[in-house]
This record gives sequence, structure tokens and C-alpha cells, in this order.
Amino acid sequence: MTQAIHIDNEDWLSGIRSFLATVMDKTGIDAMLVPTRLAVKNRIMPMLVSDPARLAQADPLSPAFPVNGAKQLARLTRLPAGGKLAAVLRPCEIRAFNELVKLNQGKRDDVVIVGIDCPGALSNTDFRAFADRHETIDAATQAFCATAFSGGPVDEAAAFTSACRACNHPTPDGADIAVELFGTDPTHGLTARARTEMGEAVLAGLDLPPAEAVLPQRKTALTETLDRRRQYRKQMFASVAGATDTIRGLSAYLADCVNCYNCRAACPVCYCTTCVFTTDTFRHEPFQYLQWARRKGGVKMPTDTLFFHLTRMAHMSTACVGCGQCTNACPNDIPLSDLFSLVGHHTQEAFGYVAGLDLSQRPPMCGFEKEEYGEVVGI
Amino acid sequence: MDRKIGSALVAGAGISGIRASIDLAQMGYRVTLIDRAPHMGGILSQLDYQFPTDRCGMCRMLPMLDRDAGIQTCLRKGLFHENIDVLLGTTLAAVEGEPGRFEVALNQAPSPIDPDRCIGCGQCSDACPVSVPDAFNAGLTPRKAVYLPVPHNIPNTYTIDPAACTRCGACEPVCPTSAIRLSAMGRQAFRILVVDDESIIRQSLDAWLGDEEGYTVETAASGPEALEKLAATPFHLMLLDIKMPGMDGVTVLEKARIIRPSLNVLMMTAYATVETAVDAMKIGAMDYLIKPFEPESLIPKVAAAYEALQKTAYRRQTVGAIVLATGTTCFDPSVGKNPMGYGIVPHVVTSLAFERMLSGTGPDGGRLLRPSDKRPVKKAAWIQCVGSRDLQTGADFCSTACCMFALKEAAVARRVAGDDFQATIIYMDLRTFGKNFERYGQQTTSTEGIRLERGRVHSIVPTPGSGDVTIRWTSASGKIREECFDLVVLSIGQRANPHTTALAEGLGIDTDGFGFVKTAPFSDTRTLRGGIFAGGTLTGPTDIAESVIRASSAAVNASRTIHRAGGGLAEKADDLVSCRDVACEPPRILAVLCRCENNPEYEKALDVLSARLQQDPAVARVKILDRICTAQGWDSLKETVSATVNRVLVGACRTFIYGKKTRGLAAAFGLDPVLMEAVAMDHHQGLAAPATVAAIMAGLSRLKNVSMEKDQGIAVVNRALVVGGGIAGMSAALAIADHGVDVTLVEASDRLGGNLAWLHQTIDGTPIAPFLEDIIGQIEKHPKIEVMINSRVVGAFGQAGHFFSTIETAGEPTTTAEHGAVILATGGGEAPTDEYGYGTSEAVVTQKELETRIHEGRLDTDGITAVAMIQCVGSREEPRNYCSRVCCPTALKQALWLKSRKPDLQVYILYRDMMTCGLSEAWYTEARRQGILFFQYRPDRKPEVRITADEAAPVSVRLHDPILDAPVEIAADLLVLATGIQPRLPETLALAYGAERDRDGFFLEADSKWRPVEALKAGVFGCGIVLSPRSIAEAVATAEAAAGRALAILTADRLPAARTTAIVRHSLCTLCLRCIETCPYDARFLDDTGQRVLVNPAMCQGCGDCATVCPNSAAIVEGFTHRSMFGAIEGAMAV
Amino acid sequence: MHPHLISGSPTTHDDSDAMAPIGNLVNACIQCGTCTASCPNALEMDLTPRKMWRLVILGRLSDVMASRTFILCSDCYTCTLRCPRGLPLTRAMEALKGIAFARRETQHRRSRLFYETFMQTVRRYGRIREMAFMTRYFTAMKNPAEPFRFAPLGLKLMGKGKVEMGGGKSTEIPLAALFEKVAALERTPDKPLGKGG
Amino acid sequence: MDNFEPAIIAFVCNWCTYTAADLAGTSRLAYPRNIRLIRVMCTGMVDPQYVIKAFLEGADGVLISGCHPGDCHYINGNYKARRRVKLLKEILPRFGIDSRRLRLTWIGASDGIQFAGIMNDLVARTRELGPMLPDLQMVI
Repeated sequence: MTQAIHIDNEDWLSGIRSFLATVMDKTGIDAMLVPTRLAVKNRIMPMLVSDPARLAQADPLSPAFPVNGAKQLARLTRLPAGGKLAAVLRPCEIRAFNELVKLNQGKRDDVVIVGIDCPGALSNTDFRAFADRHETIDAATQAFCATAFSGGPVDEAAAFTSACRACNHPTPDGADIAVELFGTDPTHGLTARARTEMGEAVLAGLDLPPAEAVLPQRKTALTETLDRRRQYRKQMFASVAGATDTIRGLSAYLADCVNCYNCRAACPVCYCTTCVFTTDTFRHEPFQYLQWARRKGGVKMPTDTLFFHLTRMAHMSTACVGCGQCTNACPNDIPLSDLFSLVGHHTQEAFGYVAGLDLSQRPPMCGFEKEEYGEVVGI
Repeated sequence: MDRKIGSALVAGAGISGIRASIDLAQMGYRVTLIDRAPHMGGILSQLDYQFPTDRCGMCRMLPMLDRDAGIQTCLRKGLFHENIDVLLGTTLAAVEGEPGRFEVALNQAPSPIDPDRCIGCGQCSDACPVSVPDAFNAGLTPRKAVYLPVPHNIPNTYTIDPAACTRCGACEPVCPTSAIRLSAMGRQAFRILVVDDESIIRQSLDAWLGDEEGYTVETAASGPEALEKLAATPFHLMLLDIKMPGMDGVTVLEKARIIRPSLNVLMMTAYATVETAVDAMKIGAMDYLIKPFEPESLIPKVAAAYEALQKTAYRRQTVGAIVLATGTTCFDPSVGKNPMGYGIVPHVVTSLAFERMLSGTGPDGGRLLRPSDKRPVKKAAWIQCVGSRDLQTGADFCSTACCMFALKEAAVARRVAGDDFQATIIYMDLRTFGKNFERYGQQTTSTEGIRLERGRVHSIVPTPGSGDVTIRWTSASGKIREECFDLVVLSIGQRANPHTTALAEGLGIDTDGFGFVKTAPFSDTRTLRGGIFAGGTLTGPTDIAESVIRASSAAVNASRTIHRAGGGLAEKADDLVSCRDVACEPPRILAVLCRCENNPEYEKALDVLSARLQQDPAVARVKILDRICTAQGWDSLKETVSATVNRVLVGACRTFIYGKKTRGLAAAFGLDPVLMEAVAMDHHQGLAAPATVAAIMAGLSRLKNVSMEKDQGIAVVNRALVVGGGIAGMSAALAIADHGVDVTLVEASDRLGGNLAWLHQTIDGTPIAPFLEDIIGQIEKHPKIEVMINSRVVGAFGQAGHFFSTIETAGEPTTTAEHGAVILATGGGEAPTDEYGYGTSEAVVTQKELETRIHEGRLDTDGITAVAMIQCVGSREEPRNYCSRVCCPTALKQALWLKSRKPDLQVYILYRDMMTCGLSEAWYTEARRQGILFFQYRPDRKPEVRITADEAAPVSVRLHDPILDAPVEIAADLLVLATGIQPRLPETLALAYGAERDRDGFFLEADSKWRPVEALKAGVFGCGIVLSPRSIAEAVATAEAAAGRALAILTADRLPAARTTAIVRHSLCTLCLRCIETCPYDARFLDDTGQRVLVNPAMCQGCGDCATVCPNSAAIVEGFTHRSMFGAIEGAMAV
Repeated sequence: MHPHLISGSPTTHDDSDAMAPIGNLVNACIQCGTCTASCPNALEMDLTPRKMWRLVILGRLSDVMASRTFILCSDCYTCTLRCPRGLPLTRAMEALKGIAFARRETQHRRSRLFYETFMQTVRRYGRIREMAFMTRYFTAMKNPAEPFRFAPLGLKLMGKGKVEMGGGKSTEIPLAALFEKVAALERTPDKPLGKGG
Repeated sequence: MDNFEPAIIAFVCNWCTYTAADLAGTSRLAYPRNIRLIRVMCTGMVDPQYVIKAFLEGADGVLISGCHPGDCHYINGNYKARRRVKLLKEILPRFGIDSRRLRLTWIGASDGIQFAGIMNDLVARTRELGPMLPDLQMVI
């Protein structure tokens, strides 16, 4: 089922806001998690909005991507919240949330997920500069929307993050309701498409006119975007792979790491409340450091840097959705996302798995078949 | 509950003996497990592969509860359990006394090799000049007279085969630890000191007693010399002259008795001093001889002294009950007429030899090569029923295991030898009678390259020039087939153990004509003497699963005997009472390293290792001790006990590690056993090898990271719930209640009895009704059993130790039962059918209906002249693709009953394969003899049934007789259909307890061979035909087995957590629940709030899978924490 | 093929009573075919031994009698030695010959006469005398062509000196008494089939 | 390079492979001294972290060895281990840790000869691959 979201004067934001308000109102949503302008500064953060009036500040179209909302939504749905929820998420946030759902960190059945086509986002640093260049955040977003969905070569111009430029899932396929923006002609309004039974039910209650069939422009815009990204992705993978094809190379790649573990704190699928690297397991005895130093003539401190990153690859590369938040979080500008996307691409491919796309597909490390992977056995 | 300790003897350390011992040990008894052989495991030590996995899995037999009472290791190494004393080379010589208090005498073969000293280096074997066929490899390889009986055995003590040993003495001097004392064997061990001043006497006595009689003789020419020798070494007998110059004999005797009070002394006297000799007897001489004397008068006196000594070498023991599990032997095809040319035609081997050929410890290290020319075997034939179902070899029984054995061997051989391997199995009836056998058989024989041929081989001849073997048989169609094979395997049958007959005679228990032990009616394990029970194949040939079931049944019956006699079930002593609380202390480790060798290289390695250990601040002290596995070594180890250390690391050889000493050491230090870590130092690699150092460092890391957290275990509700009031349920309930444990017995119908209510008699004519009445009577008056009829379990939750079950009773309020274990005995019933005209005519009935008619006296045999029976109706093909096992004997039973009523009545039995396994084969022979006609049919050519209008013969059965290769039509008055058994286990009931059903709806056992009566989920058991179709006696055996296994839980107050058990560190847990999903034992669950993952420590087996799926070590396994493992890796890499 | 019809009482449609004692000998047969595979003459037999025993058990006397199988049994005892059921198969073969001859089955006339004249010779001379035996046999066959059928074999045997021409010294030991005793024994109801297996 | 003695860490399951190792010892079969056996209860207990740790500590080869399929004492631990090895073999070779440095084998309790053979093979093949971290002593 599809429905049309009316837009006046090419004002994307107002159209979306009123659509969200309708959803909240007609579906009896108690609160909606949506990127919203902070009251105190021109900044955007996910906010759990219970007063529909506050949706006037909601801005899900902004290229701001301060945190991956999946983790926030997991906090809201881990246990029954006592009310009906909705969340407006980027495609990568939805995929991350699906991964978390598979790991019992959140639940889909208690929340209506509205996903919006994502042209890409800016790093926190770049967004601050971008936002500050505009009078208001709304103006910034409007300016961004004017070009972002055309499919044209906006990635470089908009300085999207590397993760976004390499993203090959820009549409919110896992949402209950998908708002389609790529290739949209704003004069015709936007399309909201139900992608689940829950989405159907919600849309049916909204009383909006049905939308037109998929526009050919949308297809063109998507194809162009995906082609460009595929190309970027290929180049990025080649360059990262070349740089890290030895342990020496990998060490150099991670040379600036100070073991702050921000990358894992920002990672939506690193779901542990406490990372093992910050537990007693890695609180080595002083004797141990001495032994290492003795054995090797010297030991870099803090230790376990490579161990941490390799472990993280083993733990979550099959769940990596390529959102880029690790790079975004790194204080020392290590392009972690490029590395993790590369590894995740290969580990997921090895298990025929795509992180976050299909809720019914079990994570590769949960389960086994009696007959499989014979090639890894033997001398 | 009575807490007195009971004890039991288990004779036979094969798989059944091991099972019975573990069961008894788990119930808290002290068990003495003996075996005639110098090794454990019986025949299974020679078998590496078992279907259905075509692998081993024997270790799954080990206790899952209270795992720390034993050592968690491959059973091929041995059975190590604190309640079990294993005595090898030991036989049961005599039994006196009554059930509950038997005095047993055990005869132990003298051990010429000191197990404390032998380090398994094998130098003795290298030195031994004798070569004999190695029985372990079925004679395919040679071995020395001094040898390692089973290569896996730990301790890997060598042993001497007294029959092969020539006593040449070559081994003694080469032993680096002086462990060999050849003189300890037999008469050589009997040391005689001859004291006489006359050299002629000394020489002739030396010659008579030493050279002729084989005793060890030393001589002394005077009293002082004699005393000197006596002081130096012990003697058993002294021949002492009275009249000697210097010190006379009486004085020597007096002094000798001070040095060696128990020495036997035989005085030698001249006629004149007889009185002195009589006086000497007053001060302790045993007898005298008057000189001159002949050997004939001397030798019996010496022999008497020797025999007396041998008798005292008997070990005497008091036990409450005895389980015999001495098993069977294999038929030797070379005896008698030997039509198979075994031992004559090359490349004809037994199935056991073939098994060895497949084994990694076999003659060719697991490559399938022909014994003599070592050519790869690519085409082999199996000949079934060699020494089975063969009256010519005195075997009117089926050995039961060989069909599956051959199928398995073919499957494994194909895996080993490659896809171009071709197997042909030539058989008479393919007896795939057990659970999942049929499907395994079909799957195996549908494999390309594996072929079945119905027939029996007559001729085996060598193929000239090639070493191949040509065999000839008649195919099903009557054609004479001749084919050439690389190798022919004789599927040899089982034979009663010849020692059993003697043993049975000694114990006063009967055996049948084949030498199998006779049992009480409706029991496979009760011998005719109270307190003595039989497990395994002793009461008739059977397969592993049934052997194990019988063993468990025998164990529980033994336990009942002990309990009834007041022995009670023992509770394990709480050995933690005296433990020091060191939880808050930093680790102060004492490292003890064993010095087994004296050489500079070893010494240097010890120095390096101790320096290395001492670097670690956690190591308080390093101590090097000599040979800590010997008594002296152990003493010196105990001397190191000190309160200044709180953990102990011992580096020693395997003998020490697998002994029971670690626990004893912990007690000596007053420390919890988890604070003791014993590490095997590898002799073969050397102490300096990185591998050895790595092992020590891993042990150190474990000790440094050991957790002192103690789980209290699960409190046990001492009540069992038994669901199903048939024979299995009732038997289980009685077995449990007889141990003083409460039982709730839930039966859905309005009365107890199940299928026994409609059964008339057994095949041997024993009426069933009196047996049933007796059992019901026992149940009803048992104070510990509460019977709930018209009741159903409608819901349940909980785990081993504490379940809650909701029970609905017709017309009464719903109740909840709390119990520690549950036994599902919901049974099964005759499968329905609409085949062969069933339902369209009164003349077509099922076997159950026929039985009922007979039972109720409604069958008019006068009015009928012919009865036809069709077997396997809807069985052994999808969807009920299994053999119901009882139908063939049932058909025989009815046919023989009909014949006994009306000899000229004609009975026709239409069958696919007659499944008269074990001793029931004799009834098949009898039925044939009595003229009952048997027609074999194939599933693709089933009989056709026509209901006729002819009142004289209302049923017409048309079939194809494969022998005549012609159609046959039978006109019958009655057609009886054997539709088989289908289980009655509602899925909801199974799921309520976490049990699973197999694809046919039967109770899914944890392991079809090693744990056949329990679910993978602890505390849930199944018995009777809910497991698989079975006879009454077999159902009773499963019931008793299940009861015994359940008692291991039910008799405990708490189920203790083993050391290697998973725990949850809740502050780290993110509740992703992957650990719950991955646990193979269902040991993890969410608590009632849904916010905490808990582990049932009794169900957790410590596999560590949860810890691996957990990304942040919120799930850890004690002893294998990440810290500990990282430490081990670092230690290993720092070498 | 028309199906073998088996009713409740086999005796009603076939004269199986005669065969009942043989049936008792081989009833316990499990049709494994060892007898067939082990029989040196099996290739010449129209029914395999296994098939024949099957017919015996099913009481198909006429089918059995129509067969040459039991006639071709040369009493080598291999089947008896090998039979896993330990059945006295050779004895049963003999018994079948006995029935066939007693019933004067025409298809076995040649064999019957051969046996009879052979035994008459033995009875008469205490041993086999080839010429006397031949004469008796050819006479009994009442077929003038018969001697010619045997001529090639006879000549061969004569060439090798295997045929005693009657010129030798007579060492006749008449066995009439022995034969009579056996006949008497065979008439005894409890030992209807002669010597024990 | 000829003198290079690779350091190999072998995680062996307590039930089958450890028994085979013991058997190789009692059968006096020679296998290289540079294999450091670390006994685990089950191959399902071998956390990928252990393998990474071993390589980062300088192991030139890592072996994980357990019971044959169907033979696992803990029912299915070996199947799970196989997946984890698959995962590691996707990750580690990207960073120059040759896939052949990480091996998974099934060695049954009676396979003492195979155990010794595999150990010999493993050392020989790892020797061919050369040292794992020749010049990165300071990284862990």
C-alpha cells in the first residue's frame, strides 16, 4: 500500500513533519523517536517526542547523523515501554536495529518504524560546519534536500562520509513505512509505502490519498546513486585492503589508536553493555606487562590495540551495517569504518548473510549445519 | 533415609560393567570393579566405531552429575571415579553369605610390574625376545610377552603375559625404574631359604625345589648367614636343619621369628632329634621332616605352604550385592568343521579383525590393507551368521549385533577406503530390529557400492594366483552366484563366555544350554540367586544399547538389595568442611615438579623450569621431589604441606594425574581441590620441550585465575514423578520407591497395567495375569507410592532436581506435584491399519485382537483350519519406517499356541525378515519344526488379500514365493496382521519437560548407545515402549535402568556443581540470550523476571560453548576463563 | 503360471501323507540355500535342492516326484554337513527316492530299475559284477536300444579294465539274509527311514 | 629459514584429540616438540579470541582439533567450532595471516598415528610459510 504525502512549496520538512504528526495522531502513538532540533542550539539529536507539537522541530531529512539511532531505539524496546512507539530512522539504523533485535536487545513488535530514503550524511565535524553556514537548521536541511535526492553526483559536493559514499542500501527496506525521496518530484508530493503488515495497518488508518506508481525518475536516481557507490566502494575496499594486507600494514592503519574504545561505544551493533576489553579479563597483572617487555624487548602501551580491533571484527563484522559511526567517533581520525566495512563485506558474504536486511535470517555465529564448510577442515 | 555406606562388586569391566559401576557409584555406593583382563573396556576397547554416528562417543556414558567425582576423560584411557576401585587381572573366586552381606574372595593375578614405578617407556618390550599374536589386534599384529594391553590405557603400565613369558629375564635389567620383578610371578615369587651345613643337602634341595618345582631358592650354610639373608630380604619359607655347628636350628628359629614373625619354618631333623623338632613346633615351626627324606615327602609340605600363601593373596571383601557383567566371547570360526576356511584360506578375517583393520590403533594405522600382502582392500564381502543361527555350531540363537555390525563396518570401510570401495553383505535375515536400525540399514545399503545379498555362503576358496577369495552362494532367485573379493569378513557371533559357566556353577546360578545365565521370569537381569544380578550379554546376546540398559537395571536391583539389607544409599561425605578459606588471599602457589629421571639434561631442564616459575610473583615456592607417584614420593609430597601456600601446582607423569591423589593432597593441605592443579609432564617430549613447559604454564595460569565462588548446587525434591502406569511405569516406580524415595505415579486410564492387561502369555507360556496382579499389588501397598489414575500431566516446568507438574484428575481439582526427576513411561499401542482388507471382514484381525480373543477365550480353534499372518504391516517403510521388534516373536507365540491347541491347524507366516533376535531364535526353529509355513515377501511385492464369499475360507492371500519363484495362494479362515507398535508420547508432554521426540514420535534419548534411557535434558527419563518397541522383560529393564539413573538425582539433597561449570557474571550480561540458545543441555534459562540468565549447575557440563558465544565474558566456564586461557597462550609462547 | 493353491489342509488336494515324514525332517529349513550352493550336482538338477525342499514342506508331492533332483543326489553328504539347521538332507533325499520307487513313478523308471538291478546283483553276488548287472538292467528296461545307448561308455570302461567279464573266480557271498533283515527293520514303524542320519 | 622452528599452538579437545595425543605418546610416536598443546574441554570452547591472541603472541601456526562430526562429547561443539574457524579464515588472511596458518582437524581417540602425522605435517607446512611476525615484536 502506498500513500501520498502532500508537500507545499517544495517544503520537504513541513510535509514530513505533518506526515509524522498524522501518523502519531491517527495511530495512537505515545511517543516517537525522531531526529529533532535541540532547543538550545542548532544541532540535531534523536529525541523521544511525546507531544505532537514538538514534531515541528523534527528533522529527519537533515544530513546530521550524530549517533546511530538503533542503539537508542533498543533502549526503548528492550522491555515493554508501557506505550505505543514509533521511530524515524535511516536505513542503516534500521538494519542495525534489526541486528540488535536478533540479539534480543530490542523488539520490533512494539514499535512502528518509519524509514526515510537516505542520500547520505555528514560526519559530526562536517555537519557542524555545514549547520553553521546556514541561518537556521531548517534552511540547511532545505538546501540539502534540494539536491540530495536527484541521484546526481552530490556525494563529493555534500562531503558525505566515506561510509555513506560506499553505502549500497540507501533505501529503508526494513521499515514498516518507507518514505521515498529518491528521484521525487516535490511538486507531486512524497510517497509513503507500507513494507510490513504493521505498516499496512498504520497507513490504512491515515486517510491519505494513494500515491502514484513508482516514478521512473526514482529508478534512475537510485541506479545512478548505487552505481556511483559501488564504484566508490570498490575503490575504497581496494585501497584499504592494500594498506592492511599485512599485520604491519594493519598496525600502521591503526597506529593512531589510543584504545579509547569510542569506536565500539558508537557502534550500533557492538551491543555489550561493557566491552570485554574494559573488564577484568584485560586488567593484566603488572608482572604480565613486565613479561611482555622482557620477551619482546619492549611493549607499546596501552597494549592489546590490534587484539581489540581484530576481536571486534570477529565479534561484529558479520553484523556490521556500514553506518560509519566508528569513524565518526574516532578522536584520532582513523578510517575504521572503511576497514570494518571491508571485513564485514567478506565475512557476511562468506556466510551468505546480509546484516540487518532480513529479520528471519539468524546471525551466522548462532547455529550450524552438520554438513558445511568442509573446506576449512584438514591439513 | 538411611545414610550407611553400602558397597557392591561388579565383575567384568566391559561396557556393561562400567555402566553398572558408574550407576552404583553415582547412587553413592562404593564399587569394586574387577576384570580378568589386564585392561578395561572389554571388547569395546577394540571397537572404534559405533553406528549410528559411525564414531565412538563412549565418553557420553560418564556421569553428568557430580562430574568431579571422576576424571573427565576418554573412557578408553580408563574409568576414574572416587567411588570406584578398579582391580584388573582379578577374578571372582568365591561368594559366601546372603544378599546384603556377601563375603567375596577375589583372586588377583600376581603383578610382576610395579604400576607405581612403570613409566610406560616400553624399553622392556623392546628387550623382550618373545613374539606372540596380539589379541588386541585380533592376532593381526605380533606383540611381545611384556606389552601394553590397550594402547590408550592410563596409567600406561606394561604387563606380562604369563602364558607367553619364558622368564628369560631380559626385561628386568633394562627397566629404568626397576619396576619389573619377574620373580613375582607364581612359584618364582615364593622364596625359600634352605639352611643346612651340609652342602649336598643344600644342593639337592635347591635342585628339587628350584629347578624342578620352580620356586626361588636361596641357601645358607649356617645360622648367622641365614639370619643375615632373612634380614636383607623377605622369604616365605625356611627349611631349617636342627643340628648345625655354631648356632643350632632352634636358636636360628627363635631369632628368625623376631626378624620375620610370619615366616613359615619347616624343620629338618635326624631321627635322634625328633623331640627337639617337636619342641621347635611349639615355638612356631609349621612342621618337620625326618632325614633322610625323599622329594615326595618334602614337596607336598612346601606346596601346602605355597598354596596357603596364595590363598592369603586372595583379597576378601564384604559387599552388599553383586553385578555380573562378564560378557560374551566371540565365536571362533576355526573350530569344528570350519566351512569358511578361516585360518586356511588367506584373507578371510573375522568381523572383529576387520574392525581392528579400520582402527587407528590397528595393524596399519587405520588404512584398510589386506593382512598379508598389504594391498588396499577395495572389494569385500561380509558373511553373516557365522556361528549364529547355526545348529551345526550349537547356536540356536541369533547373536543380535552382527547385522548392524556388518552394516556399520561396510559404511566405515567405505569412508576409510574411499568411494571406490565395494561392500557386499550376504545375509539370511537383515535384523534391523532396534531403534533407528531400519533407517540406518536402508541408508547404508542405499549407498552406492554397498549391496545386500540374501543367501548363505557355502564355499570359500582362494582365487588362484591373486590372494583373492572366491565365494559361492545361492541368490534369492535360486541362481548360484560365484564372486571374487579382496577380502572376506566373517560376521562372527557371540558365545557365552566359557568362564561364565564355571563362575555360575560356583555362585549357584543356572545357565541355559548355550551357557547364558538364566533369569527370573520377566527380567533380563535377576539371576536365580538373590543379590546377584547380571548385566550386558551375560543373559543372552544383545547389542550395546540393550547391554547398557541391562547393566543399569542390574545396578538398580543390586542397589535395592543393599538398601533392603539396611545398607542404604550413602551420601557423599562433605570434604569441604576442613578447607581453609583462602578466597581473600592473593595466590601463593607451591609448584612441585617431579624428578622421574636422574640425568644432567633432565636436571638442567628442571632448573630452567623452576627459574621460570619463580619469576612469577604468584609462585611462592618451587619444590623438586623424586618420583612422587611412588609411596615414598607421595610421603615427601605430603611433607611439603604448609599453610604459607594456598594453591598447589604439581607437574608429574600421567600415572599421578589420573590417580586419586589430587583430592587426597587437597585434604592434606586443607585446601579446596579446585586449588590443586596437576599437570602431565610429557616424558616422550622431554621436560625441556616447549610443549611440556607450555602445559605447566597453562596449569599455572589456571591456578592464578581460579575462582573461589562456590555454587551451592540445586536443592533436590526427593520425589519422582512417573507418567504412565503400564509395566514400565510401575517397574520404575517400584524401583525408586524401594529406595525410600516418594513416587507419584500418574496413569491416564482408570487402572494400572497398560498393555499387560490384554496380553495373555509370553512365548514360553508364562501367564501374564498373575505377574501383573503381583506388580499392581506391590504398587498399591507400597507406602512410598501415590497412584493417581484418570490423571494427566497438563503442564510442567523446572529442571533436574526441582520440577513442578500440573496434574489434572477427572472429577477432581487440579494439583501440582513437585519432584526432582520425571520418568515418562507413556508407552504405546498397536498401530492402526487399513491395509489387507482390515475392517472389511471379521476374518481379518490384528495381532492384538487375536491375543485378546485368545485371552478372553473367544477363539474357536475347532472352527478353523488355516490361519495366515502378515508381518510388517505398515512397518519398516515410511512413514513408520522402523521394526517393532515384538511382532515376529508374537506371531511365533500365537502360531505355536494355535498348533498346541490344534496340531493339524495350518499356520502361514508371511514375513520380510524374521526378527527373532537373541534367544528367541529358538522359537523360530521350533515353529518351523512344527510345520508352520513361512513365506518371505519383499516390500515391493506385497501379498494381496481378497475377502471371499467362501465361508470355509473367507480370506484368500496371494503372494509370490521367492524360492519357488511362483505365485502362491493361501486360503485361510483368519488373517492376522502384525501392524507394529506406535508410541504414545504427546508432544506437549515431552516439550513440557524439555524432552524431544524422534521422527517416529518415540522418546528421543540423549545417546542411543551410551545413554539410552534419558533425555538430553537432565532429570528427564524415558522407559518402556515409549523408548522403542520391546518385550516385557526388556521394558522392565529400561524401567529399572531409568529408575537407577533417576536415583542418582533423587537420593541427593543437593546436586553439586562441578568445578568446570559455566557461570554468569550478571553485571556484564547484556541478555542477548545466545548462550541459552547454544547450550546443548538446556542448562541455561531466564529467571522469572526475565532479566537474569541462570545456569543449572547440575545440568551444565562445562563445554564452554556459552562462554564462546558470549562476546564479553559475561558467561565463563570455571577453569577455562579467558584470563586463564590467555595466560596459557602467553605461557606457551614465552618458551 | 497358475498359483500353487494351498488350503488349510494340504492333504485334501495332494497325496502329501506319504511325504509327511520327510516334511518332518526338513520343516525347520529356513531356505538359506546352503544346500544348493554346496551341491556338486546342483547344475544338473531341474529344481535346486532349496526349491525342492520348499515343495516338500509345502506338501507338493507331485511336483517333487516330477523332478529329477533327488534322483541326482549322489549321497556326498556335503549339504548335510553344511546345513545351518543341521537337517538330515541326504537322508531326506534317500527317502524321496524311496517314495518315488515305491510309487513306481514312471518318470523315474530308469533310475528305479538301475537301483533295483544293482541291488539284486549285490544281493546275488555279495558284490557288484558289472556284466551280470548290465545284463539284468538291460533286460529289465525291456528296450533293445538301451545297450547301444551305453555302448560308448561301456567300451571305454572295458578298455580300462573296469568291467569284469565274468571269467574271474567266483567269491559269491549271498547277502539275502542281510537284505531281509534290513527290509524287516525298514518295516518297523518307529524307524521308517532306516539308519539314523 | 631452514633453521626456523615454528611455534605452534594446538587447542585440543579433552576427549578425542587429547586422547590421541596421549596415545601418540604411549605408542612412542615421534612428533615435533614445538607443538604447544592447550587442552580445552571442547573445540566449541575455543573462542576466536584465543586464536587471535595466539597469532599476536607470535604463534606461527594455530591448530584447533577435536572430535569427528557426530562424536563430540558435548553433542555439537565441533560443528560450532567449524563455523568460527570459517569466520577467522575470512578475517585473518586479509591482514597477511596466511589461511594455512590456522587449521582445524578432527582427530579421534584412536588416531594416535594420525595425530603424530598431522603434527609433523603442520610443522613442515608452517615452516614453509616462515615466521609469522618477524619484525613486529612490539605489537600486541
